[in-house]
Amino acid sequence: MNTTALTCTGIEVDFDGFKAVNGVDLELDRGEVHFLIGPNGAGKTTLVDAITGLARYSGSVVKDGTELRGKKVHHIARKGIGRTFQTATVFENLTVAQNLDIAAGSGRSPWALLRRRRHLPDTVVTVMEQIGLKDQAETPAGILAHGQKQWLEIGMLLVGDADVLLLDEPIAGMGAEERETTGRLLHDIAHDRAVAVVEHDMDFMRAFASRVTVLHAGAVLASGSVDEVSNHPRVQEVYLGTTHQEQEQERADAATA
Amino acid sequence: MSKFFATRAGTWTGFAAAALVLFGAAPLLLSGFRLGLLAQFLCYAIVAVGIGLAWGRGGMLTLGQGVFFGMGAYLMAMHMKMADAEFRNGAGSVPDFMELAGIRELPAYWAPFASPVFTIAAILIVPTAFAVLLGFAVFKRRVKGAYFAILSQALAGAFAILLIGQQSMGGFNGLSRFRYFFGYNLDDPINQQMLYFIAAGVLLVVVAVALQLRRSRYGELLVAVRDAEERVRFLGYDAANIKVVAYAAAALFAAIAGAIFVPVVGIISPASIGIVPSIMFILGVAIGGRASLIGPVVGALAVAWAQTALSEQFPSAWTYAQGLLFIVVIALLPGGIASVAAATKRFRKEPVIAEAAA
Amino acid sequence: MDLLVGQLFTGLSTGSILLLAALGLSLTFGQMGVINMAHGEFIMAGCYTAYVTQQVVGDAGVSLLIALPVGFLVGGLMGLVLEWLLIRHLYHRPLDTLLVTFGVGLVLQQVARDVFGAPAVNVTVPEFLRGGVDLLGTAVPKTRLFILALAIVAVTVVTLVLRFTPAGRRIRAVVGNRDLAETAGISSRAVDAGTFFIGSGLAGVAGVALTLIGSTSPTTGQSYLVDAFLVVVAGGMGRIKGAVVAAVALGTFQAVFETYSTASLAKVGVFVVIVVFLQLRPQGLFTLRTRSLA
Amino acid sequence: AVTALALTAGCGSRAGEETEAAKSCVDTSGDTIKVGALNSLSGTMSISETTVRDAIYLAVEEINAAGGVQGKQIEIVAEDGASEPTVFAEKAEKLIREDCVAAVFGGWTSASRKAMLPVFEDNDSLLYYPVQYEGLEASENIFYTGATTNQQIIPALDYLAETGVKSLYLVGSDYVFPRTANAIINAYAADKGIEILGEDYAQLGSVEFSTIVNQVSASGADAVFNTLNGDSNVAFFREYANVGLTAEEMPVMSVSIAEEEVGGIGVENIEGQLAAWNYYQTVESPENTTFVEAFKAEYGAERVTSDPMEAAYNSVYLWAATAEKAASFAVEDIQASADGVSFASPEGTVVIDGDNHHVTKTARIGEISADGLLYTVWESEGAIEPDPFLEGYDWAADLQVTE
Amino acid sequence: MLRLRNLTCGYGRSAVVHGIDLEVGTDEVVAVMGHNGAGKTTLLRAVVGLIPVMSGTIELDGEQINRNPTNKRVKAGMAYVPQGQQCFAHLTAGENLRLVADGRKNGKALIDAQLDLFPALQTLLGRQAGLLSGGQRQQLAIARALITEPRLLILDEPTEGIQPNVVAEIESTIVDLSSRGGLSVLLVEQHLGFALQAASRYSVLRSGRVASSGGTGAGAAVRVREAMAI
Ligand SMILES: Nc1ncnc2c1ncn2[C@@H]1O[C@H](COP(=O)(O)OP(=O)(O)OP(=O)(O)O)[C@@H](O)[C@H]1O
Ligand SMILES: Nc1ncnc2c1ncn2[C@@H]1O[C@H](COP(=O)(O)OP(=O)(O)OP(=O)(O)O)[C@@H](O)[C@H]1O
Ligand SMILES: NC(N)=O
Ligand SMILES: [Mg+2]
Ligand SMILES: [Mg+2]
Repeated sequence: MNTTALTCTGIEVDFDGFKAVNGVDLELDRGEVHFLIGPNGAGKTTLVDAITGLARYSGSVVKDGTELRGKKVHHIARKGIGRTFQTATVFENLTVAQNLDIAAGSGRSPWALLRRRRHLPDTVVTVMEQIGLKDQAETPAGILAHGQKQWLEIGMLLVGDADVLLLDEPIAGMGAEERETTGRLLHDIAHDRAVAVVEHDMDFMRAFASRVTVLHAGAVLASGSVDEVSNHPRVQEVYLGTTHQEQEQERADAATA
Repeated sequence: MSKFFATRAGTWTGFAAAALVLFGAAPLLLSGFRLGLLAQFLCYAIVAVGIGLAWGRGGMLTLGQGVFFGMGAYLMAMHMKMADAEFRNGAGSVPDFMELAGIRELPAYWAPFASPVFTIAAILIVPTAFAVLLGFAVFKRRVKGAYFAILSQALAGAFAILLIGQQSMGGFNGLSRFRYFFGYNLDDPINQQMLYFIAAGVLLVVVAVALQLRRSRYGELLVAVRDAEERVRFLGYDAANIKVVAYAAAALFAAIAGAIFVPVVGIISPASIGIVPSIMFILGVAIGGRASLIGPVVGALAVAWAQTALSEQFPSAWTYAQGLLFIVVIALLPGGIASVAAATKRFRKEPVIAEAAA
Repeated sequence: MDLLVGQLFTGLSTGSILLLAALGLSLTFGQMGVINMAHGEFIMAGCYTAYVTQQVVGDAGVSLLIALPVGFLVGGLMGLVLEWLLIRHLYHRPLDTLLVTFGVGLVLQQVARDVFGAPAVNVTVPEFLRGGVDLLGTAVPKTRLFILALAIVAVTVVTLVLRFTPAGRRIRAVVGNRDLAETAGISSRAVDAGTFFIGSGLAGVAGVALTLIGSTSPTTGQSYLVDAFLVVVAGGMGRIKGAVVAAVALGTFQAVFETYSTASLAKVGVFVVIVVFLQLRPQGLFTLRTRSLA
Repeated sequence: AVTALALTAGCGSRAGEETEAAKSCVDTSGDTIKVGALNSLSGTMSISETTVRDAIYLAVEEINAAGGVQGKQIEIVAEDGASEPTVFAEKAEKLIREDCVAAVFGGWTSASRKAMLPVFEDNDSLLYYPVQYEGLEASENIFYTGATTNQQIIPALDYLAETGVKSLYLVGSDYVFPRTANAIINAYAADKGIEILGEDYAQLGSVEFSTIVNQVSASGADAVFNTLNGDSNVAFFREYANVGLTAEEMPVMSVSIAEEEVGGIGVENIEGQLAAWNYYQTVESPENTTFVEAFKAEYGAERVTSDPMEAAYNSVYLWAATAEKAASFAVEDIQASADGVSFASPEGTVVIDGDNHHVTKTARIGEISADGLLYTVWESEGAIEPDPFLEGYDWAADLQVTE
Repeated sequence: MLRLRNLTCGYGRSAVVHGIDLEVGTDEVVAVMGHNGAGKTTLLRAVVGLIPVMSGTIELDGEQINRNPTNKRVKAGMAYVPQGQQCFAHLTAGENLRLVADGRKNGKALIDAQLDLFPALQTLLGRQAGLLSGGQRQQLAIARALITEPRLLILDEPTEGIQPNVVAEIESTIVDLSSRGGLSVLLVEQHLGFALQAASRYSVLRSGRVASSGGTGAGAAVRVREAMAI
């Protein structure tokens, strides 16, 4: 099911004369995990902000034929675009289950809203299992650990109808195993959705990316498969550091030995 | 205990007990005068339920409930003055206070208030509609927290000043000297008791409505908006709409309370709806426990009772007592009376979460 | 025409009074987020400081000059005590500070009533500030010129301190993130207390100055409070620049509106203008943007 | 709730039907008789109303010392009106129904009086109200011992007209007394050919008078008629002095500034300005000397006496005298016997008018002097009969109401 | 340098970290690892004094500092880089740095040294820190900590959100500084490779307790993986 879910053309974001995003074209397809990488300050988060209605921009963002530019944040969200934030934000005073239930319900009628919740929707239960928080269903989200909050946040997108997910550094602070779990989770959910991931963890990218776009100074520097991008000289120069991979590899070997 | 009241049977038991006290015990035990006072306090309690919803659950510290209380009260008062004038001098005649102010023609906007139906509709619709409009204006633009508190406070101040300047609304004196309430003589003790029953009945209904709102999904959503408004938007909800509902409900409750207050107390004037009275509404809620359902009711009744009792015995000490109540309760007991009850009940692992916009 | 010129000056003057009352708030409320409803009572304390000083010193001119720094100290110390006793426990509950300090305000008013009596007391205006000077054909009271000058000095000093000194940086840092400031080696307790001291001290200074034009009674401070808060809100939290512009704009609006209508309606008008204004700029005139979702 | 409502609604009396007025519970069997003192002891009005309370207590003590009323000692039940009309109404009802007092003394603002009026009428009880007010009222259940407009405002206008004032600027607080007073002044001025150059109201408690004073100054009026109340006067007179306006140039006639207020305004700002009242501490009469001495002995030499205090003091004596005359404390007996009851008061003899329940009063124009006291510069020939509805003034025809 | 004995701490009444013993010697780098929610951040917050100690002791240079306020500990030579790219959002990037340089004689030079380490910050000094990108903020946070010339550097996942080539720089700086002497490091890190390379000893936390600890010599990676796996 490789259909284009989201098309961005000529996105420009201007902060008082500073162009944080400067003419980016991007296509997100269903069925792929699309990595957005690039140096700190390249404009990745700003691009996500623009798509989700948080930053004003020129250019165009089209999802399934609808232009999103100029729409309000919650309208864009209802069009099926979900995002997470670089620092996780969940509803701290509500339980995990309540968090997910709310996320599942943006389409509910006012009437349904005014009634009491008798039992959790099936999707909520499934997702809770998927993100490994089933045991914490009744835990207030405020006391979850950093990483758990991030899973909850992803879960909140899953229970909603979002089929374009924009995840800003979803594995920050996670250990190796949790990254692994998260990665597989992303792959599963990308089955019928378009998933874009902003990350700096190259191992993670190599393991899970279907396609990669590199931003630099607000513009697209390179785009393609993991290998194409990794071997791009400019990408190595501004981002990866030429010797980085070798270093990392050496270290791991040394430690294991 | 509190678990029990969360069940369906528990809820009914709670309501039945409250009804028994309000409709059975109170009228038997209290003198006519004290029952009248209690009716007045119940009006404050009705306002408090609304504030508990908007502030405790929704995080909107509305320092301007006097506005809505005042609207309800003045609309009711207008009808009662019209009825009074009609009874004394025939339909369409000018109420007594206008004559004093030199107004000889009935202003056009007074005329419809001769109709009881119109008046009741106005009481239910006008303040609510105003709250919805103001709420949209403010919440859509994401004015919140301290901004909202200060703004709503200024609103109360401005509304009082506006009324003071309107001679055709009684000016500084306000409206008083009512004789009839929908055709019933107000100085008849039986009718005074009827007013008390109305106040008590309305309180129960309002609590029931608030309960349903809290327990519904909407109630959870409201808490979500309180804690992370922006996040809610990214889930596809319009946070402003969610807030407006709670704000409008609080406004409606206050308006109804105001409308009952007028026949019970016999006067409404700008002094009862300005900045200070509006903050006093908050005091009861804070003391009772802003986040709980019954806390605001208990708090409002307790504060009103304390005010009356203490000021009878130590007139100037009441000011100190009042000030200290604010200080002690809010600083030491942010959850109010309700939290003491909960804390002593059982030792439980309290999650400590930095309270967002409580 | 004379009247209009006079009114423009009146607007400036009203604005400077508002500003003086609001300046301390823009520190304690704007910077620290504390909604200090007792700020009005600190102003009132400044008024009584001027009164007591005059009773002790006698000469109105000398006592005014003494009372300004003393008023700063009195207001500041009251603020310090308040901060230490109550506010420091409430930094994470900003809206609660409003209610607690409202209670403090009630108590302070009653204390003033019990100490100085309920009727207003008189603070004599010094000889050199009596009467007016002629400005483009209208008599401008010297007292108002004095207050205007005082407001300009106070604003300048506060702005410079905040903007350019290490102390100013520390204040802004603690206000932004207490824990983080601690980890940067800053004693947030000391900075909080210091900021609150200065903010409340400015209220005391305002109080001393306001005795030149208004009454000195237990309820004096209240009349300035709501307007002062509106100034801070309309200017944008924590933006001194915003407070200046907002104060002068509101003062002028009020003065001009009042000329063509009544003082009461002008007050209502001010409120309407602010609500409409916040429609256009919900965070006030000048805002500090961040990318956080707060 | 609905059933309860239906039940009670069935028995309540409808409009037009007579209702049984609540039975008075006043207890006259013992050797004391209870009265209420209802004044604001907290809130903004406590400034003024505590002085009235002091005067009430003084009168009660004197009467008790002299043997009481009908041989009974007067016992005061005090309540705080808290500067709020609703509280006045509530406390009045409590005094009548719970404490069973024979009469209540107190109230200051017209708003508080308007709030209490229905309570006293519905419960058929008595209020003695001691403050000058806007007139146009006469309740069976209230005795008004302060001036009505023809005993204060009209004499003040007469005085100004006599001294050659041809134009006036009106400044007042935004509430009923100033507004009514100004309506009367406008009618008077229209009749007498005096020009009204402006009419401004400031919120009660307002301290920003720059604009108003600028306008007053620009108007070039011959005099200002000031009905401001409370703290506003301080700000007004300071601003007035500071723009260089003086009593010689443009005198201000005030009707709400008494001895108490002068100190707060600062004598230097107000010296030479005029006030209109019925009583000043400086009134020369043996009765006043006794009153002032007694008051200072009781409350301290630095205290001053003022018109509302004197009226409150009188009101207790008038009630006692009426009760003696009626040989009863019952409301209907007091009402029936009130006409013609008199008291040799500090301001001169006052006599109750049984028709409108007001008293005769001598009008006095005072000038504020450097010692902070007011001295009479003009006084009416004898006491003026109260005319609350201004029936005796043709030019006031449009203002009249039918009670 | 730093010694934790039987340290228990947490939030409110509930403990998150239970009776931990841990030592960081002079010039030593110690890595703390563990799953999400294991209590790593909680432990560090207690060490710098942002949350109170429930029982046990924290010693700095042999002196018990359980009740010292955070800023005292910082003045005594600790520096802390919290998790999550924290900065003073309302100050400019430059002011963020000057804030900690204020009052130091060589403040200017210290700032310059950091700008050499993080050249990206050079052009951002005038920008409000709250507007910086996540990685820029993290770089700023590390620079801020280093300006205080700490003797004990406490880092909570310092490389989170930073671009790979800069991560490499930071890693080598830390290794550099500690090997040069005068700096001890307590490091929370998820990247096993870096952690074991930089540190001489490690501890693995599980549910607030030490599940495994030891030197980072041969076989350490296996032991750590094992300890984490269960
Ligand atoms: N509101 C703003 N005003 C001014 N500059 C801004 C604003 N928001 C972002 N910037 C700047 O725009 C640039 C792009 O920031 P952005 O957050 O998109 O980077 P990023 O690619 O997400 O980086 P990182 O990987 O570090 O998260 C940065 O230089 C940042 O400082
Ligand atoms: N403010 C808080 N109040 C109550 N409990 C908290 C709070 N913060 C964290 N916790 C609890 O403490 C536990 C440990 O959290 P901590 O942040 O120390 O984990 P961590 O090891 O740093 O995880 P991560 O790798 O995700 O950063 C969490 O499971 C959480 O339940
Ligand atoms: N009656 C008055 N002065 O209000
Ligand atoms: Mg980013
Ligand atoms: Mg952590």
